[in-house]
Amino acid sequence: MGGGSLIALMIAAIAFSGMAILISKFVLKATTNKQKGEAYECGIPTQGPSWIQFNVGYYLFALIFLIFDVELIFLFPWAVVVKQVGWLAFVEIIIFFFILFMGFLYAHKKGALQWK
Amino acid sequence: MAFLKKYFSNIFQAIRSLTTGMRITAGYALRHGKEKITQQYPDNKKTLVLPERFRGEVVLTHDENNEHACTGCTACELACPNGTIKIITKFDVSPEGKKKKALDTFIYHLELCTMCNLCIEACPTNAIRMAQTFEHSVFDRNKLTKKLNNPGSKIREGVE
Amino acid sequence: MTNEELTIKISALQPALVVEEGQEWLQFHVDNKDWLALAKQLKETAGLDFDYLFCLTCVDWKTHLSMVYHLSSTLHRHTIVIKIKLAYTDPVVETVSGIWRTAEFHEREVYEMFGVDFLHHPDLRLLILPDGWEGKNPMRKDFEDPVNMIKL
Amino acid sequence: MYRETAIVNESEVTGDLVINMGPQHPATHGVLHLVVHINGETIRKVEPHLGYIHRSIEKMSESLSYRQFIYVTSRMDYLSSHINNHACAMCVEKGLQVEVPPRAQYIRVIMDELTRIASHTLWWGAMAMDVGALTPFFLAFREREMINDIMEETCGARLTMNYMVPGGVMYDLHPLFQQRVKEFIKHFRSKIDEYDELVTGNIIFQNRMKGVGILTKEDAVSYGCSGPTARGSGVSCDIRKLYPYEVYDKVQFDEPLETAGDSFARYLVRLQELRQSMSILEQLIDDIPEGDIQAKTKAVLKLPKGEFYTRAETARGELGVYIVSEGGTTPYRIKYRSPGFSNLSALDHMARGGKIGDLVAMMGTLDLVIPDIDR
Amino acid sequence: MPSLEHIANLVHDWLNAQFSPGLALFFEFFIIGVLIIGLFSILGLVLIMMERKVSAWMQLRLGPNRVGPKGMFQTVADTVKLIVKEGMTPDGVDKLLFNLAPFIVMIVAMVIMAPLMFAKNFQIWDINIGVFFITAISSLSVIGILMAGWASNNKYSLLGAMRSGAQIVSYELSAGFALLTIVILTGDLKISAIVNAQSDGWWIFKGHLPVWIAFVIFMIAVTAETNRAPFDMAEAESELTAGFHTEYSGMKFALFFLAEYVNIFVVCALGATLFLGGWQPLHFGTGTGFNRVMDYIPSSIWFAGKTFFLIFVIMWFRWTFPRLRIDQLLNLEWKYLLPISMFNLLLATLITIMGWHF
Repeated sequence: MGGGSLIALMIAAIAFSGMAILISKFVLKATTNKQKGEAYECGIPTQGPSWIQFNVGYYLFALIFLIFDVELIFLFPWAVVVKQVGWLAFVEIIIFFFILFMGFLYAHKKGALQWK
Repeated sequence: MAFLKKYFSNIFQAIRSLTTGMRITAGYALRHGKEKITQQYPDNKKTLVLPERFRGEVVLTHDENNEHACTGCTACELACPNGTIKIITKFDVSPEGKKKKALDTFIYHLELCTMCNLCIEACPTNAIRMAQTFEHSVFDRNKLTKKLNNPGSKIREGVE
Repeated sequence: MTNEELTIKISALQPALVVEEGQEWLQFHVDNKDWLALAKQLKETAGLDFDYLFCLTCVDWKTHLSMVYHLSSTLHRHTIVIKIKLAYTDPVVETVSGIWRTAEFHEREVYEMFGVDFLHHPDLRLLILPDGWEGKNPMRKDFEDPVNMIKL
Repeated sequence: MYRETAIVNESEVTGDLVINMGPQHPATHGVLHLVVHINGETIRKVEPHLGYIHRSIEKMSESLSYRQFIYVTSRMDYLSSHINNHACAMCVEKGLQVEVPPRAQYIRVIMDELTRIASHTLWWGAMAMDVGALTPFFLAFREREMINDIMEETCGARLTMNYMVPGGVMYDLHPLFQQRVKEFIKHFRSKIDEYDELVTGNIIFQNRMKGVGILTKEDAVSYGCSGPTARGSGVSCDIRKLYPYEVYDKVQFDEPLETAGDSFARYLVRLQELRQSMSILEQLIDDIPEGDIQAKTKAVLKLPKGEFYTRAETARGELGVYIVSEGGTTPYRIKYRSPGFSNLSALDHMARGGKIGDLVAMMGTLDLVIPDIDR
Repeated sequence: MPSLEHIANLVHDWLNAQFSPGLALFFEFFIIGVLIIGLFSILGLVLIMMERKVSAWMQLRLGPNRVGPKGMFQTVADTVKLIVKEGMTPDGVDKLLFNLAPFIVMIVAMVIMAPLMFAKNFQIWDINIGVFFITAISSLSVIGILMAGWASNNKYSLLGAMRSGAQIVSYELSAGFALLTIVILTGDLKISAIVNAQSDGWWIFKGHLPVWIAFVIFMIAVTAETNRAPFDMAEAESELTAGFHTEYSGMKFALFFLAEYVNIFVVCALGATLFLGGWQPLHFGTGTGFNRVMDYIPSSIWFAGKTFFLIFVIMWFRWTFPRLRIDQLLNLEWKYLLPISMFNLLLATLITIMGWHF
C-alpha cells in the first residue's frame, strides 16, 4: 500500500481522539466555576506570568542537537551504501567524524554542554 | 590514557550498580507469589484478629443480667482531655430509703475521642474498657455520639 | 566548665547581669539594651563559645513578657539560659539572627505568636499564621478565639 | 503592627519564575508550602510558608493537666510519637522528682528504638520515592508494618500510642513481645543489605545525592540543626550520648558521623542509625528486669513552681520540652523545641544554586514531618 | 495454518474482485483505520494492565484484582472513569494549542505504525526509507509535548515541556546512531529488507560487539525518548507534579497516557525488528528439529513475544531506578552515549567492510 495509508492513519488518529473527547463531552454535563479555571499550582494562585522568556540552557542543547541531527541525516544515505563502497566509505566517515568530533570537543570546551 | 581508563571504569561501575538493583526487583517479581504483603482488607474480615489491647472505642461492659459497674463517679470525665465523656447522674432511692448517686446516662462522643486510654486508667471500678472495633465511619456525625449504658441497666451489686 | 566558672566569666562580660541558680542550668537575667552586645560576646569569647542556640521562646507573665534563650556550646557542652524582661505592650528586642541563624525562624514565630518586635530582623513576616492575620497574638494569655477555641 | 507579606514580583525584571511547591505537592509529604524562586532550573531562593497544619499544641497543653498533655504530643511528630511522649513524661518526672522503675526504663528505651527504626524505614522509602524510585517504598513498608504490629500488640495502637505516662509506662509488655522483636531483628538484618544494593549503591541515586545541599559544620550549628541532619555535617549532637537518659548510658552504640554535609552524608547517617538501633535492641531485649512498670504517683499531678527542660533524641533530632510551672495542675507555658523547625530553617541556605530535583532530594534527607514543624 | 499475510491477501483479492480498484483501495484504508484503532485500544488495555502487574510483582503487591478475572478489566473500568471525567480547559490557556496537542501526539503515535512489520509480509506500508521514516516521525512527538506544556500556562507544565524538549532531542541522536549501526550492516533502510537479512540469525547474534553496544544504547535512548522513568523528566511526578500534562484531565489526559504506551510499543517493536529479527523465529544452525519446531510458531507470535519482552525490560527499568537529574541526564547523553555511539558506528563500519559479522 502506498502513501495514502498515511492519510488513512492520520484520519484514524483524529477520528479516534475526536470521538473519545466528544463521547466524554456528551456523557457529562460540565459545570464551571472560578476555582476550576485556575492553573494548578499546588492550590496557590499563580504569581506572575508563566509565559516568560526562559533560561537559555534548554535552547543551547536544542541548537547543538540541530547540528548533530543534520549530520545524522547525512549519514543515512552513506550507511546504505557502505557495503558497496567499501574502504572509501570508511575513510570518508573518519574524516567526517573527525570534523564533527572537533566541533563537539570545542562545544564541550566552551562549556556549551554544561548545564547552567 | 588515565582519562580513558577512568571513563570506562565509570561506565563499568555504573552498569554493575544498576544490574544489582535490577536483580533485586527481578527477584521479587519472580517470587511475587510468596513475597506479597498485601492484605485484602474487606475480604479478610473473618480471619482478621486484632490484638486484645487494640483501642477502638470505649464501651461500658454489661454482664448477662444487664448490670454494669459504673457508679457515676465522673473520674473518666475528668481524665478525658477532649471532653469526650459526659456522665449524667441521678439519685436512686434504695429500699431502705437512702438516696444514692447512680449513673443515668453515659454519653460518649466517639467523634472527639483519640483513644488515649486515660479514662480506662482512671476508672476505679473497671466499668469501662476499650473495644476492638475500628470501623467507625458513618454518614451522619450525630450517630457517633453514643449512649453507652444499655436501657434498663443498673449497677451491679456490691460495686462501690 | 562548671557553673561557678561560667558565672564569673559571664559576669565579667556584662556587670549588670543578675544570676539565678537553683534550676538545672544557670540563668542570667539580662537588660534589654545590653543583650545584643552580650550575645556577640557569648558566642565569640574563647572558653565560652556558645554557638548553639537550641531553644528560643517567650513567656507571657500577664504583666510583662520574658524572652528565654537556651544557649549551649558544641565545643564545651555547657548550657546557660538567658532571660530578658520585655514590656507587655509593644515589646521590642534586638534580633540575634545575625549571630545564631536559627533565631531567624524562631523569632518570626515569637513575633507572630507574642507580638514581640525584633529590631533589625532581616525578614520579619508572619511564618505560621495566615497572611493578613488580623487580631491578637495567639499565644498570649488574653487571646480569645470564640469560634475555634473549645473551653473544657 | 503587622507587616504585609512582601510579594515582590521580580520575575518581570530578571526572567525568574516563582513556583509554589506545596501545600498539595507529591514531594512535600504533607502540607509544607515552599515558594521557590527559580531561573531556568536553578533555585535562587526558597521561602517556606508554614502553618497549614498548625494546631497550637503549645496553647492546648496550657489547659490540659500533666497527665493529659502527653497524648497531644503524639500528634506533633507522629512518626516518633513514643519519643515525644517520652520527652514529656521525663519532663514531668523531673518536676515531680520521681524515679522511674528500671523495667519501665528498659521498656521505654526499647520502644524508642523501635519507633526510630519505624521512622527511618519510612523515611528511606519516602526518600527513594522523592528521587523517583518507587519500589523501595513498599519494601520499607514491609518492615515498618512488622514494627507496627508489635506496637499494636503491646501499646494498643499503631501510630499514636500514648504508652508513656508520668512515672513509667501504661501497661506491661505483651507476653510475645520479646519473641516478636527478636524475629523482627532477624528479618531486618537480612533485608537491610538489600536496601544498600537497591538504593545506596545505585549510581543514579549516588549522583543525585552527592554534593547536593551542602551544609557545613558551622552552618549546621548556627542553624540549630540536630539529629541526622547535623550529624551528616559532622556535628556530634546525639542526646542519647551527650546527655544520656533512662538506660542509654548502659548500652553500647556508636553515634554515626559523616563529614561531607551533603544529602548523601545525611542518608548514610540514617542508614547507620538503623543498624545502631538494632544493636541497642539486641542488647536490651534479653535482660529486661522484672519489677514495677510505674512509679507511684498521685492521681492529680502538681509540679512545683519553676522551669523544667528535658531533651530527647527523636528520629529527626533533638526534641526539647520546656515547661514553665506556676505550681498548678496545668503547665503555665509549654514550649516544644521541635527538631524539624530548626532543620527546615536551613533549607533555604542549602537549596540556593541547586536544581529543582536537588530541592526534592534535600527535603527528603531533611526528613521533614510537617506537623512537627507547625506544631 | 492461515497466517496474517494469508488473511490480508484474501481480503485484498476479495475487495478487488468486488469493487473498482479505487473503491477497493478506499475500503482497504478504512479497514486499516479500524484495525489500527482496534490495535490502539487493545495496546492501551494490555500495556497498562501489564505495567500494573509488573509493578505489583516487584513491589510485593497484588496489583488490580477486582474487576474481571484477575483484574483483567481494570483498565476498561478506568477508561470508563476517564470518559465520565470532565475534560477541563483552564481559563488562562492558549485554547487552540491546548486542545490540539493531544491530537498531535496521537497522530504521531499512529502514523509511526505504518512501516512496522507485525508479522511475515504483514505491514501497512513498506516504505523504502522505513527506518528513516520512523526517526523522522518520532521527533514530531516532542512538538506535541512542547505544545501541551506551553499552552497550559502553568509553570510546572512549562518546565516539564522544556525539559522534555532538551531531553528528547538529545536522546534522538544516540537512538539514530544505534539504528545506523543496523543500517550499515544491512545496507538497506527498508524494514522488510532488514528483517529478511536476519533470516539466518538475528543481528544481536550475528553482529557481535557493535550490535550489542548499539542495542544497549538503543534501549537507554528509547527509554528517554518515550519519557519513561528513570528519564521521566517531563513528568517528574515528585518535582513537577505531572509535568507537561498537569492541566489535562479526562479524555485529553487519557490520550496522552495512551500515546505514551503506544510509543513504548512502537520503539520496542522497532528494537525487536532491528536487533532481534522481527518476526523471524529463533534458529540454531540449519535444518535441525529445533528449528522446525520454532518455525511452527506463527510469525506474529514471535514478533509480539520479542516486543513484549523489550517492553518488560523498559518497565523493569522504571520500577527499579531513581530518576536522573536534568543536567545528569544530558551529561549521560553528551558525554557518554554520543561519543560511544559515534565510535561504535566506526566499529560497525569496519566490521561490515571486513565482513567480520556472520
